[in-house]
Amino acid sequence: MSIPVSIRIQHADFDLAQEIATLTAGRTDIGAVVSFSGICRGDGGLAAMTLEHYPGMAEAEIERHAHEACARWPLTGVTVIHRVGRLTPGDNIMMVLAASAHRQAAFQAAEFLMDYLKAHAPFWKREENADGSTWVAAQQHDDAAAARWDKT
Amino acid sequence: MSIPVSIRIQHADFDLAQEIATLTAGRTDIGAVVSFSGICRGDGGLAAMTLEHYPGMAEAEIERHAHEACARWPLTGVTVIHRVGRLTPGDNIMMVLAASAHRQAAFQAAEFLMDYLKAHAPFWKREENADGSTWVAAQQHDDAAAARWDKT
Amino acid sequence: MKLKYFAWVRERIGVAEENLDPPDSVRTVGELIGWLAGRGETYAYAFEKPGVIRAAIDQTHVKPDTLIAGAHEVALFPPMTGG
Amino acid sequence: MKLKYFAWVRERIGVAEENLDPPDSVRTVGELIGWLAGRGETYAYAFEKPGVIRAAIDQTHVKPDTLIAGAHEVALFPPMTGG
Repeated sequence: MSIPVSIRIQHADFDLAQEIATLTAGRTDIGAVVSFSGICRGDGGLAAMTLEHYPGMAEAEIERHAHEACARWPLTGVTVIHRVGRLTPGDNIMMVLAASAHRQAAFQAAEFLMDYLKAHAPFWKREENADGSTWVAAQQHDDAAAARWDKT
Repeated sequence: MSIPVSIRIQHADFDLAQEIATLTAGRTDIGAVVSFSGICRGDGGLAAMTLEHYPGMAEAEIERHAHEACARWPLTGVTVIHRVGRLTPGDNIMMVLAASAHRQAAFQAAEFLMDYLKAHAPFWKREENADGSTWVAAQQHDDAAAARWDKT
Repeated sequence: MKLKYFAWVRERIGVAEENLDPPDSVRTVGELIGWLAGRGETYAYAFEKPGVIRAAIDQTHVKPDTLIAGAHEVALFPPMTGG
Repeated sequence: MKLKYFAWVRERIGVAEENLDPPDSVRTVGELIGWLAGRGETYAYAFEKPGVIRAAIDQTHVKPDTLIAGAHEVALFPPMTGG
């Protein structure tokens, strides 16, 4: 049986509860659902951020990693939604859901997907504040976090 | 500023989306919310499970661990809801929410609280199937998972 | 001293709580379990494997060698299976 | 060959994509970046630190020493900051 994997990149907001309901509807083999929601912070006078992505590649890359997560852990479903466009503090940026019979698999898969998304998915953030706008610099610790999943 | 910690033990179901909304309302310092939902599985012909707890001690123990999580990681809020009573496959059993500026803190705190709840919170599950009902045996791997957070 | 029982310990003994005054020779949680096991068939069944029984004194987890002196409420129960 | 630029690489060059045919002497992604940097002031600015530029060939991440022969679409962009 194939594992439901849903990847969406969209301007619109998402409804986490609806996504969990969709992933679990009619199933009694799911014991654990882990969600991660990334939210736009207002630190340092941030007025807004604009998210750009590489259409086509972004979807394909996330989907490839979602399937890799399904191969690594006994998952029953994965959903990733990443917003693009202009967002203001408090807005949802993205979400990852991982469902499994067991909690460890769901936690590990959600963390794996988040570490991957931060370091390797083709998205770029530009932040606006009172001084103008600047592109967010990549964080070295994000590369390190992603590298811990590399198979040796 | 004290960190919002909400612990509830209840018969009624909960609304994860509402809990996230409560934890994040009016704040722009939260960048990451991790949720864990534990759901009743129907494996092995399970018809229902009944959850018993130690009133008073259960709330106090979970709250103590929630505050320990707040001391260990830079959290902006923690919510734990654990249901008791009779549940059937597909029903929510419990949820943990951890909110932080950063994803690693939110993931770590949610896993810490789950490992603690599995091994040390005073709850007991009895499962019903066609052959009658049996108390769930504790899992040694849950003790091991909880022990990884012990400070040495 | 109030004693509380949970899960199959409660089911085997047949009551959820009771007030008992163990003799002075019963000083630790482990000795309390041994003394209770001698109180009759239902107690013997509940505590047939004393090593698996977990305990709390006044709602805090304790080990078998913890002294019970001064305890208001001692709870005895199987390993926990919440979450 | 279609070239695509994202984020500040796109902003500095001033276009999101263009079709260019580098000479045969340009064989790798790294050499392509070097060749582009010589095409004018905006390109020189975009590629002033070639070591930070990331690349994809036909929507798959590649390293600077990857050969570009046969590529339909080469994308050049800063380190990613999604999630």
